[in-house]
Amino acid sequence: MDKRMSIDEVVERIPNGATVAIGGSSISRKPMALVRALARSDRRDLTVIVDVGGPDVDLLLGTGRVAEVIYAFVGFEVLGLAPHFRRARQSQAIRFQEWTEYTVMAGLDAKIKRIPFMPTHATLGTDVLRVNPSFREINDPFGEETLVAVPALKPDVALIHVNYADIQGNGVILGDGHVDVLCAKAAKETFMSCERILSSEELQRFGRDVQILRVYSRGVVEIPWGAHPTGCAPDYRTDLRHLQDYLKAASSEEGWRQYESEFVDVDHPQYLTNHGGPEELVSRLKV
Amino acid sequence: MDKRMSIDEVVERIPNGATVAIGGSSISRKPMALVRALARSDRRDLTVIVDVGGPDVDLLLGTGRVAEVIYAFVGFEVLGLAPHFRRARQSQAIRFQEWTEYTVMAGLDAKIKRIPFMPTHATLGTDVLRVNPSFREINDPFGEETLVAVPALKPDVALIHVNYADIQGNGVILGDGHVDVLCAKAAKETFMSCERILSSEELQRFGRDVQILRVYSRGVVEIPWGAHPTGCAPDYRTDLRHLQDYLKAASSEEGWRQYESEFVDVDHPQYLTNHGGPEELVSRLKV
Amino acid sequence: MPLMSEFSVDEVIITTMARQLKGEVLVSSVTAFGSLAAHLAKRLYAPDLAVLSTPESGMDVTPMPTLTLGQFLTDVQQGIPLTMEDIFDAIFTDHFRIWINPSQIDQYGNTNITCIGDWSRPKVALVGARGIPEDTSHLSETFYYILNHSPRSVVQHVDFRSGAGNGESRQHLGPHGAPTTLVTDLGVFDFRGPQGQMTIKSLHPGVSLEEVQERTGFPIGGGEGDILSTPPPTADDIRLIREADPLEVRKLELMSGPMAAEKFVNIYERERQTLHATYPRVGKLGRG
Amino acid sequence: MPLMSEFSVDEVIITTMARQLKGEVLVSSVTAFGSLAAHLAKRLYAPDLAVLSTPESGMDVTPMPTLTLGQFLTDVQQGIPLTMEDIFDAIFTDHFRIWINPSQIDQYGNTNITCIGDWSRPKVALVGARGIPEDTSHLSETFYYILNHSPRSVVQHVDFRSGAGNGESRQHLGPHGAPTTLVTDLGVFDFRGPQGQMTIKSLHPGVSLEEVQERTGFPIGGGEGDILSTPPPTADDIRLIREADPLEVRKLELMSGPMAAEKFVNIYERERQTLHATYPRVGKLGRG
Repeated sequence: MDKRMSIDEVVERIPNGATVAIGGSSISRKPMALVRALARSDRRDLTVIVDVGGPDVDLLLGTGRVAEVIYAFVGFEVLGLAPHFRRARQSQAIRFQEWTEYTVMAGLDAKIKRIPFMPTHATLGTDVLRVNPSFREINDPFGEETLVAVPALKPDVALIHVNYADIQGNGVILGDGHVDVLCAKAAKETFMSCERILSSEELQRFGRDVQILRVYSRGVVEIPWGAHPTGCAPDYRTDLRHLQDYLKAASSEEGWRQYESEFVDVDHPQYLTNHGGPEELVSRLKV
Repeated sequence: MDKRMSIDEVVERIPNGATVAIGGSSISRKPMALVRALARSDRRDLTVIVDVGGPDVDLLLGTGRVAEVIYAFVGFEVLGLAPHFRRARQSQAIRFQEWTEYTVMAGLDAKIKRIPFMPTHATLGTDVLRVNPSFREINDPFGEETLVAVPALKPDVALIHVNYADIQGNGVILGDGHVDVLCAKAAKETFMSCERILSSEELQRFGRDVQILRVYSRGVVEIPWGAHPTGCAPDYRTDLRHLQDYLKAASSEEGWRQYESEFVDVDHPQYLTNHGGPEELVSRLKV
Repeated sequence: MPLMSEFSVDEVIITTMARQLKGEVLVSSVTAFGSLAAHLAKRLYAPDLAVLSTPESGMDVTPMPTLTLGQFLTDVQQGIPLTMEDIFDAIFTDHFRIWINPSQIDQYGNTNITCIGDWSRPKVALVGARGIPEDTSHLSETFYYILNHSPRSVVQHVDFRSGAGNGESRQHLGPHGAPTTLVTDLGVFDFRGPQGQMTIKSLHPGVSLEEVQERTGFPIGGGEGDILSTPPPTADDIRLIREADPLEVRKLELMSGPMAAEKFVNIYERERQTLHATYPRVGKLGRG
Repeated sequence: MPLMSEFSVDEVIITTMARQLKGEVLVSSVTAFGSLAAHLAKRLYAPDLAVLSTPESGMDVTPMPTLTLGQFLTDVQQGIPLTMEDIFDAIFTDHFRIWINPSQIDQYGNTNITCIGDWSRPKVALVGARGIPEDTSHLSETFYYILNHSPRSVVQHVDFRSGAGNGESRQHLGPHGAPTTLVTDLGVFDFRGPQGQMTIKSLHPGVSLEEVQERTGFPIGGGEGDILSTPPPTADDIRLIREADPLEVRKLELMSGPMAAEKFVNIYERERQTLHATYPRVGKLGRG
């Protein structure tokens, strides 16, 4: 089955109010081209699930697409805090659920295994358990232990970006896998952008680096630089310059409007052109 | 750390009454050289945990080493039933716990994640739930569902056989991984035999085929043909001829005594010699 | 067994099995019949199937029914390697299909591969429930085949429920995992009885209702009115099955006793040569 | 900050961190300080450590403190790739160590990276608890470092417990995950108080007890009698740190404001060239 589609076709499959899980980790391998398309769409009231969020969550908050965020972390790593996330948290503009890295994984895994919850000791003794409205304390049926029941997370859609894919929807991830496989398996529909589409034969040569299995993919979009400004190892490193500009832009209303018009409200080819084109990106970001 | 040891040193680390998890699957990649050494030792009252057992379980039963078997399956695949297992089950000579493929995995995973149980729907509506003394029915804390709580399985020792390893205890598995990684992570001490020891540099080139991480390995033994008579893809296929002879031998007391003296109560070099030597095995079993 | 001039009963069964498979799901090929059904389905009926070479090893390779479950072919052809976790995640998310060959199946579709007689003191200890409990609590389609339809294999009550059928077994289970289809050497059966009991869907060419009833351990429904005849294999079906299984590994599943042993040895000797000829060993060590 | 003629405070801190690491465990190197401590420990103090290039990516490669968390180095040097599941399994089985750099730590060793002020209406929203709850419920040793010891970072009560310390936080937890060591720019602290409160273990060369008390948000114990002096870095320690971090990425963690921004840009420009020179890109596509 040929699952290739366009960026816009992916956005069309995401309704208002959808729960969207996003792969990658902070400033690494985020499906930013898909996220930008969603950010400039008129979708609203999305619930976003991330394990480790970054510019993805921040951008969707910045353009007002989000009603709730479920997260273990949202930040820009070495660059500091996520400006729209920080503002939204402080102004209580939307809902936030404080999870943790493993509990997000456990929640997705519970959905995959069709069980209502996964037990863990994680979050006991912390305030995450106090402020998270979804967790429950339970007792071990075999003994005396107190455990936390982490409920299943049920994304409607997963968005991930991979190095290579075939048209059938198998995907190769060469660097950190992050929680992409869990997102892909847990979501009702998974859409995957990739740096390059390869033949299925070429793809099979990657062996266990073929981490996304086609039975879980609904659509594949070939988008070179599709993770930019986050990194996509080993193809390109994180564009910390661009992210610095992002942070500066997000600090004023005018700056943000300017950023949006230049880097959000444009299609992907124009986005690359506004960075001086792929050649310029190669010279700065390929190692 | 150089973790190389001899077969006998591995057996020395397994006390009477130990719980031993064995990797591989039925007639594939069983750590048979280690199992044979255990079978000819004077160890007793072992509890054996297997997901899919075969000649490993059968041999340890045949030489009287075992007090209890926890298993999802014990058999010789295309060749039929496991003779000593069958006899022991029918004569109620020792204890047996009926588990299933996923619940064994879940029990090991619970141990790894230091939780007392994993919830699942598997075994509901079956007699496994009725006869398994370890499982409990529980209620979903979030809803009305009935679930099965699978308790943690806690092996003292894991025995696995891999294609290649380094002296630090990293292991490469090229074919099916079966439940070897779960066994290695769950056990207090994991001992690994391998077809060949490679340098750590060579080993790293296998990427994600390096499935056993050295932090989980206690000892490494280089034993070419260490899985024989089970197969070790892609190095050699299952020796169905030998297994047919095994089945025939196990059908009479005299046959079994003969088999033991020729193939169990001998060290590994003699074992290979009694098969006509490695060259003979190559000609029959390498593809 | 009915006589068929142009095709044999194994070919009718495999073709029927193949025609049940559909969609984009992983298909296990752990038995010769299951393997050939998956292969045939992929070629003719359901091109999106992701066929596994063995239950947990390689996806999207052409499986061959070998005595050692195709483990070599997997490696040599590569395919996409899966883990056991991948397999069970595919079961839990209903992206998996398997043709299960139970020792007993009963009127509710409960199945047994564990023991004959009482579990705690079995007359015959078989192999254990393996992964059947997982299949019968999670898959939206569960498929069974039995090659020797008899009152000992198609029974009123299984001695042990390794797999959950309809009726009482569904008490704590939803519809997921309920039995879908049974194919035997006599016909095709589904589970449309009032409490999900087994009913006749079609009979293979030349099989009579009386014969089915005689060889079934309980009064079977669905025999009222006109009974459909199982659509026979086409020339393409037959050709593909024979090409894919030149050593006739599938025939072993139909045999027992000395005949089986002889054929087994014969296949085992020829298998290695065939593998050598078809897939010359690639000398490789690690990546790049 | 005390003046030191032969080494700087970051080198004291990193050396002290390195000397805490032992055994055969995975060591995260997610920050420059953590990365350099892991590297130094592996070279001089604990050769069996399995150092990760980033938290979940490559095992047994030499990590370098890069701005983008070393993701390229991982790939180019390969190492043994791990999954997030591997990382958390290592945490749960206590085969993992990490130096955590919290925004706040309190007298019981509770730590905060989530928010300043009340969670539901924070004065400053930080980043979320990330994986700290997992560490503080499972690891037999949990390590913290803080580079600017002050009453705002070493506090009586954290505003939010991202990580579980001693005292009340241990109610449903065993000893696993309890705080072991805090290293700051002033000294080394452990948790030997009656209810596991923070106590002084040693002070860095030139640091006084008064200074520590002044810059700590609660009365700190362990200052009775002779106070140990933190063993200084050796010439080897210093050399290895400087060799491993020629661009001085570690200095960024000590800075803020315009100086940090300037250094940041400077490092970012030079980093790529350094990577190019050190690890020429290997053109590879897939296996074999």
